[in-house]
Amino acid sequence: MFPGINGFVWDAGHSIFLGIFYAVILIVLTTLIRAWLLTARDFKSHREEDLGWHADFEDLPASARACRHELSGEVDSRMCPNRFDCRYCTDHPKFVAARARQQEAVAVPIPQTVAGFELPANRLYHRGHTWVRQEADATLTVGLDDLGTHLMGKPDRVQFPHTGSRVVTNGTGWYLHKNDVMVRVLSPVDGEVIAVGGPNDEWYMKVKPSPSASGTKHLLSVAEAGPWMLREVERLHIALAADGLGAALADGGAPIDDLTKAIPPSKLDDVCGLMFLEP
Amino acid sequence: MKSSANSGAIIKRRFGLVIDLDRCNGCGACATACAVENNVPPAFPEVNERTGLTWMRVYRAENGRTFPDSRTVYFPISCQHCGHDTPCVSVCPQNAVDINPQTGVVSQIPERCLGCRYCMAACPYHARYFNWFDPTWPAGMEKTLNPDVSVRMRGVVEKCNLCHSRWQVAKAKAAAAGKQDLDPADYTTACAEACPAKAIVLGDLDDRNSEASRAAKSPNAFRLLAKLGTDPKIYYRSNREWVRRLGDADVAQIESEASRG
Amino acid sequence: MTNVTRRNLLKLAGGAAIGFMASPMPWRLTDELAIWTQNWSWIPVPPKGEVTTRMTACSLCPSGCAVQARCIGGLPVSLRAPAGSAALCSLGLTGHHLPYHPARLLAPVRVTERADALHTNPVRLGEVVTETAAAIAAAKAGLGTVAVLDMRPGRSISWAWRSLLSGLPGGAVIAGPGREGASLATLERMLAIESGSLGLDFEHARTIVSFGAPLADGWGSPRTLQRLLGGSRGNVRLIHVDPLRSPTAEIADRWLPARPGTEAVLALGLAHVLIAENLVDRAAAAKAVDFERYSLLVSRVTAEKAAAVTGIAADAIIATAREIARAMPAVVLAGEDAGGGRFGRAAETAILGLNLILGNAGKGGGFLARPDLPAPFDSASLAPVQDLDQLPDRSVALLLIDASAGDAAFPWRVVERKLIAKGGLVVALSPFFAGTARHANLIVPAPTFLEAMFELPAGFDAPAATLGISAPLIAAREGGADPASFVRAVAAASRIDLPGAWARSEDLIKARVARIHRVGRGSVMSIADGAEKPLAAVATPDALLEALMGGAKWEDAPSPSVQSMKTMLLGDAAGELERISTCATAPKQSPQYPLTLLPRAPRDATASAVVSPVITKLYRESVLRRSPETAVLNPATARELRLRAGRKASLETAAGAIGVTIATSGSVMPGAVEIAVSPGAIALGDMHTAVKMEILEICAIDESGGWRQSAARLVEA
Amino acid sequence: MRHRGFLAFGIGLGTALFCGWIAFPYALYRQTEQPIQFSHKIHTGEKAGLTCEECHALTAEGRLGLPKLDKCAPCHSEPQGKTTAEKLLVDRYVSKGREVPWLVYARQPENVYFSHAPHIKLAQIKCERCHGPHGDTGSLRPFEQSRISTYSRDIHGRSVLPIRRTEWGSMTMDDCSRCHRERGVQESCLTCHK
Amino acid sequence: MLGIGLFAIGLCLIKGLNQTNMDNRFAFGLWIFLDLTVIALGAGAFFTGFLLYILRRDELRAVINSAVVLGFICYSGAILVLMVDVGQPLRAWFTFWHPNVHSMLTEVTFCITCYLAVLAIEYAPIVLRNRQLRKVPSFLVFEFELHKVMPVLAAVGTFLSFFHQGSLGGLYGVLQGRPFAYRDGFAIWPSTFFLFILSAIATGPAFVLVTTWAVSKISSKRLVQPSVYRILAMVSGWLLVTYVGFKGIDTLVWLNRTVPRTGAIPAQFYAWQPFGTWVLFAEIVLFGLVPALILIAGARRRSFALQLTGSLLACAGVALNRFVMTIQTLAVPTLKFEPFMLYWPSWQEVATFLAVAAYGVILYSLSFRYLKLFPHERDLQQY
Repeated sequence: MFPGINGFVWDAGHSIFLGIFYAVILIVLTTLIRAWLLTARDFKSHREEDLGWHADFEDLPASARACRHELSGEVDSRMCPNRFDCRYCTDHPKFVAARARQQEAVAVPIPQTVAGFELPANRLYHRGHTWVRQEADATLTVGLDDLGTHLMGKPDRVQFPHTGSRVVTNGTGWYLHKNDVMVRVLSPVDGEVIAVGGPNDEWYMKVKPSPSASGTKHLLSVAEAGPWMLREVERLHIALAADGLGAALADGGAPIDDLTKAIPPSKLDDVCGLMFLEP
Repeated sequence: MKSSANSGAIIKRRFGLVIDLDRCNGCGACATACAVENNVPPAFPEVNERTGLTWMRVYRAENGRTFPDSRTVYFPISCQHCGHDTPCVSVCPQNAVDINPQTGVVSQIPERCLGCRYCMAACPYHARYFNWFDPTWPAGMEKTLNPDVSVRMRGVVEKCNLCHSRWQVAKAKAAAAGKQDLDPADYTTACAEACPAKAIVLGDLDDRNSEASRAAKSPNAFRLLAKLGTDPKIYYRSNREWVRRLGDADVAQIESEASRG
Repeated sequence: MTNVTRRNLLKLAGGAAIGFMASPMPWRLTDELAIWTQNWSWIPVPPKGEVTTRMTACSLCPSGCAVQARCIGGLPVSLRAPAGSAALCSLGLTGHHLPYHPARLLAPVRVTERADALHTNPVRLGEVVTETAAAIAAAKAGLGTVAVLDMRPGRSISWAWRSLLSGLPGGAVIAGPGREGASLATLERMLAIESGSLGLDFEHARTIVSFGAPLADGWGSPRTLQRLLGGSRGNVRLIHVDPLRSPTAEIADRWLPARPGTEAVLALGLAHVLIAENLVDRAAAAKAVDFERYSLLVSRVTAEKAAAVTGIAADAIIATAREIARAMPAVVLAGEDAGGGRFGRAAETAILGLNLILGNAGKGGGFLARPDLPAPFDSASLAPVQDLDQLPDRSVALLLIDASAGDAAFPWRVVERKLIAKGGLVVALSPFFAGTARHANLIVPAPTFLEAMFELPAGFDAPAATLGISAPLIAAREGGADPASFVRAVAAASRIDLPGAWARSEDLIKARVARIHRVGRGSVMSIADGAEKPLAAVATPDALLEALMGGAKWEDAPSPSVQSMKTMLLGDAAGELERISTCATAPKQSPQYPLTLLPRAPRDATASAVVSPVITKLYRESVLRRSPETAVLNPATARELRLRAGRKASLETAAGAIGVTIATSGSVMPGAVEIAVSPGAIALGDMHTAVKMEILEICAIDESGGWRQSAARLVEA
Repeated sequence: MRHRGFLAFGIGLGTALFCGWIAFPYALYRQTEQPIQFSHKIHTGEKAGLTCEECHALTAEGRLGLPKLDKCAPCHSEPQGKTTAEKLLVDRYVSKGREVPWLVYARQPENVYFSHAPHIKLAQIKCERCHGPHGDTGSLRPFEQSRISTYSRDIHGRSVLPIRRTEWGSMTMDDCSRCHRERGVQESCLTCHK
Repeated sequence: MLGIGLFAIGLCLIKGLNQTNMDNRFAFGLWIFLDLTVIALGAGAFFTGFLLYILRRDELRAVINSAVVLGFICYSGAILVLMVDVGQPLRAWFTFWHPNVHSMLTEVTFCITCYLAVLAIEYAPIVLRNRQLRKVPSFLVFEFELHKVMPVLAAVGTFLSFFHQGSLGGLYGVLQGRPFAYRDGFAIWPSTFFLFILSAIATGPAFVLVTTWAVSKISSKRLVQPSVYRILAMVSGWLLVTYVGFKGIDTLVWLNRTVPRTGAIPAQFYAWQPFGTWVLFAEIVLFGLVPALILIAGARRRSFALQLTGSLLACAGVALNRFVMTIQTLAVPTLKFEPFMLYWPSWQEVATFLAVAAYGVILYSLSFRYLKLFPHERDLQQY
């Protein structure tokens, strides 16, 4: 085994065999250590939220990962390669450009409600069912969209980040608690939390965008939000259909305000996980 | 300087046995003497011929004809102490088996053995035995154990080592007299010593004028499964042709009713 | 908060782990544990101490081989034959194990039978003595006779027994049935020699005609075997008559597999050819009183007829006869088998009669009369030494078994039928609760080999009387009883006063040695240096004793003469031989029992009631020797009877049945079943296996008390 | 919190190290006193002036070990001096003719065949090479035996680590074979194992 | 089952191996045979990893987790049994301390232990992905980083596996004392070295296929796309063809060159019932060529039934091959005058193995319950 141990001789057999053996051990160890170091580094650069989303996104069902441009019908089928962060997407600008040309041709009518869910025009929408409104004082108001609100109804408890703490796009925004189901709502934007509201207010958070934050490209315009919302409702239907809860979604035209009443608690967790993009 | 020269002096021997199958009448004294000499424990009630410990094992084989033409021969088989491509030495994962350069004896060190039994699968002579049970003697009989041989523990392999303890004793005796090499008269194996027919002879096969080496060169001498190329140091001899065919490997199978049942 | 403490615990554990890894503890522990597996407390540790070498002789069988013991701290750890003397058998090589044999008795016991298994309860020696005395009294009162079954006759203790019995009704010392050399008694009767006993002179024989004498399985002194096996076999030829392809048959120059039970016919056939072809010295033969009748009788048994009966080709018989005549002197043996016993009176007479027509009586290479060893003490009257068949059935009220120096294998029924129907008492002197002693009501533990002084009188095949002594190397175990002192005690208890001033066996032996010294004849052969010096040169009896204790042997001067009053070729078996000579065909097999059961055993399996447990190497851990639980058939026979090797079966005779495993071998005579009679589980030290009926108990016993063959059948389970 | 984490880690580490390095070796060995005290110094010194060989003599079979009583009896037929050891020796052993049941420090395990003969006679190795200079020790230290492996402590040496400060520190197989290799002795298992 | 098994294991460890029906002739018994089989089947782990990370067949991401868990179970189980199988488990570490580098067994021991470690590391991320555990950010991030270095480990694992699968074959191929097992070869490696590698990587995927199917049957969920099954079947099929080809050649060489040189006569090997020449036929054709063709056909025709039967046959084939190498080798006499022997495992042996099997099932079902063994499972629920 080691030189000096009785029976060890420096012959070819030993040298080769043990050489290989130690090499293997070494490689395995270095790989492990490397992984460890990288982990440490990631923590330094506070990437855990980002990586968390990274992992989550991979685990999302394909249906939830469709590119926004697929939703808007500009492309037949496309998986989002950038985890819904169009700011770093190479193709996104092209699509936008293309769209600009089209818009000259036909003006798209802007719907106010889709499948009974309101989509106010002055807001930008995030795939995690939050909306963002740019205020005059350059702060951003963040809220839960209509579907989200209907889905959760009135949460029992909301768990906010401390004011002054940072939120990152697709990182944790806040937590909603309802019938001991905890739902993590993704933050649509980067920035510093300056105020928190709640279910009673129309908004949930006011965020002061961080200087590094590069805009809101990644958020859906109300125009895009329409088809997206349709798709979301369809997803919701499928999720519920599994237990024949389809009906629960809408009685007559207007969706009922609190789906949690209609959805058995056992299923609620999954449904929320599905809709709020946490696998 | 002198001392190191003294202890460094190289003595190479190739001890082996030559067994005359025409003399052997299967009395089994060799097997018994071996067991006594090497502290091989008696059998548990559950033990049978497949789980026993017999460093020296006498096989009964027949010429395959039937009465009154049937003839019997006895093959005393111990470890064959292969000299070359020794099957067991190369396979042992932890060097519990090696060849003693001074005697050519293939050793088996129970203290190092982990009992994987790979060597047993490797040995074509089935000369290696596994301690399936804890070694036990009737109360008091441990007083009759040979202090020059350590008792093996359960779960390890053991086998003949040409009564190596006797070699050690003889060496010590020689050394006490200031001699490097032992006196051949002081070293013989228990089986050779016990054989009433003097059918077993121990000797240095390289020593041209040892009885063993001469017998090993006789035309009717052969080695078991010689064609495997393991160069065993145990020779057999018989004037009966069918016996030689039985012992060698390159003839058609001869039914052996004998070792059945 | 909980999360925090958990995390801390984790870190604690981590720290501890790293700490331990950085300390020698785990590594040393692993090492120590590995070493522990080498020194488990339950692995026996060999003794330590001074290495010494001591000489003695083996008392386990009549051969009395010289033994060199390697002792550690005074206790023997291995036995071997001294340089230049005959090698030891498996029994002798392991003799030093016997004192520790599981069947060893350490106190007198009463044997009771419960649930077809034997049990022992310890009793005090005193009780045994009083009960024996009571039985003697009862015998005197007319209940029956008193007999001693002596497994090793000729020892001086026999004189003690004989003087004890002399006053008692029908008192007689019975020599162990079927023991080696017993057949010589028949020859002695045919020669009616006046004094001494017959001895064999193998040394000068050029041909040995052995009727079933298992020379290679231990029969007679090992010297004979060595001569036969030795490279310089040269001038001695072996003709072996045996239905078994035995080791002896393997080394024989000519093997005559006569059908079991037809040996007498073969002998007569040979005699016929010898006489018809004038191959014998008629004049010498004619000295026999019944020569006329004999020659008339053998004239009926032509080679052809013998062939028809024995299954041996006529020309083979003729050729054999000529061979014998060509290589004289030719000694003819009616060999007993350690497991199969004697041929029976008639066959022995027919076989041994050949010696007389060959003129072997009193000839070198034949039979010599030799003076007996001197008695250890003089006694006015001594009970006779007899064969078992000379006792009337259902007569013995008290049977004392002296198995102190060894044992023999025979069906207990041959003895049992001599005992009175009930109320008979059997007392045994034996070191072991095994062998013959198991049939006793009371057993007194005698010392065994190496525990006490044993004397080794001549083997029957020595040309002259010899005496050796087996010196003790181990202190006798507590609770044992010396045979001689037991005799004394019994005598005292039943008010018989014994001649001679002796208390213990040693005294008897010493007395005898002194007598030998007084006789002054013969020479002393030392084992250590092989030197032979005349007895006259030994100054004192003690010097002689010392020499004998050191492994030397005293050998009487040979006297190559036989004074016989009248020679009888037909002995007292004329009638039977008449009948045999007239029946012209092979003995019929009954359809019910189609097989012939041949119980056999080598001497080293029967000479002692137990064998060392390591003998399992030969019987159970290898198939070199077949155990008593294995019945061996010829494959053809097995096919005929649809029996398969390896199957369990029940071996049945008219007398009973035992369970066996079937094995097949081409070396077995078709129609025969070979089976070993010994060693059973107990003899091998396995006391847990319940004792089943043993093979000898189901063997048929013929009119002359033999059990060599019986009709049997095998029924697969 | 972080800080407390390190504390916990430290505690774990500390205890483990203590157990491993100090407590363990102490717990591993069982100590037994020799039947009687004995001073090599007195016997080898000018008082008796004996050499090793005079008591530890080599026999014809090449055995060498502790002296038997017959070596002691001549001088110690009655007490030499007042010590209790002296008294014990005479009363309990010499007068009764009983051997002293010494506990052998350097006894090799069952599986080793060791003969002094080749080492003394052929290789001319001095006693001290392996046994150390205990020829001038004034008293006998207690005999220490591993509770698990039953080996005498002298086999693995005083230190729990396989580090030898002196040439004669320990008597493990590695020590034997190291010396053998230095001297070019042909080695194989059976050279020393039985 | 686990209980009885543990009891049996206890017996073997405390009373010794006399509890088994092994003997001096059958020094190896049921355990070794099954160990070899199990390890061969466990080859799926490294080979799928190899295909995925090295050859970048990304479809296989669907089964890699399951394959890794399977591998882990097979190897840990095998080592568990080995620990019971050796007479002195407390001395097992001698092999690392005093290794005889010329012994195939040493190679096996080193590789298998190393590879088990690697498997454990590969297992870690799968565990860390558990929904509860990933809530701990450090776990999550570590998992992420570990995932990035996975190809390296896969490579190492592949290397190790190739080696010890081979060494397991060499184990018997080098026994020149056993003409029945002895094979010529290249350099220090007998042909069995390579044949074992081939058969292992050929049946590994097949086994993955079988287990995946079984799991989806039991959980009545669709776990992977049919295409994945097809790929596995295709890979397995073609490798099997290659294997059978080489095996055929090897057998011919063995029968005509190797065996005669050792003085034995090939016919004798099959003279003893029940091991007639049918064994050879079954080994090469019935459970070699046939499944190979079935697998390929199945993959071509997109018939899952065929793929499954093929896989089952292939697994049976590798088992048979290992059986022949271990048990039959020992059963065939070498000396002329010794008998042919058979052996039946004792209940302790069977129970011990069943215990390991139970352990495997339990570990797997736990993994399946709490971990994400089949990433695509969720999508497939959708439609």
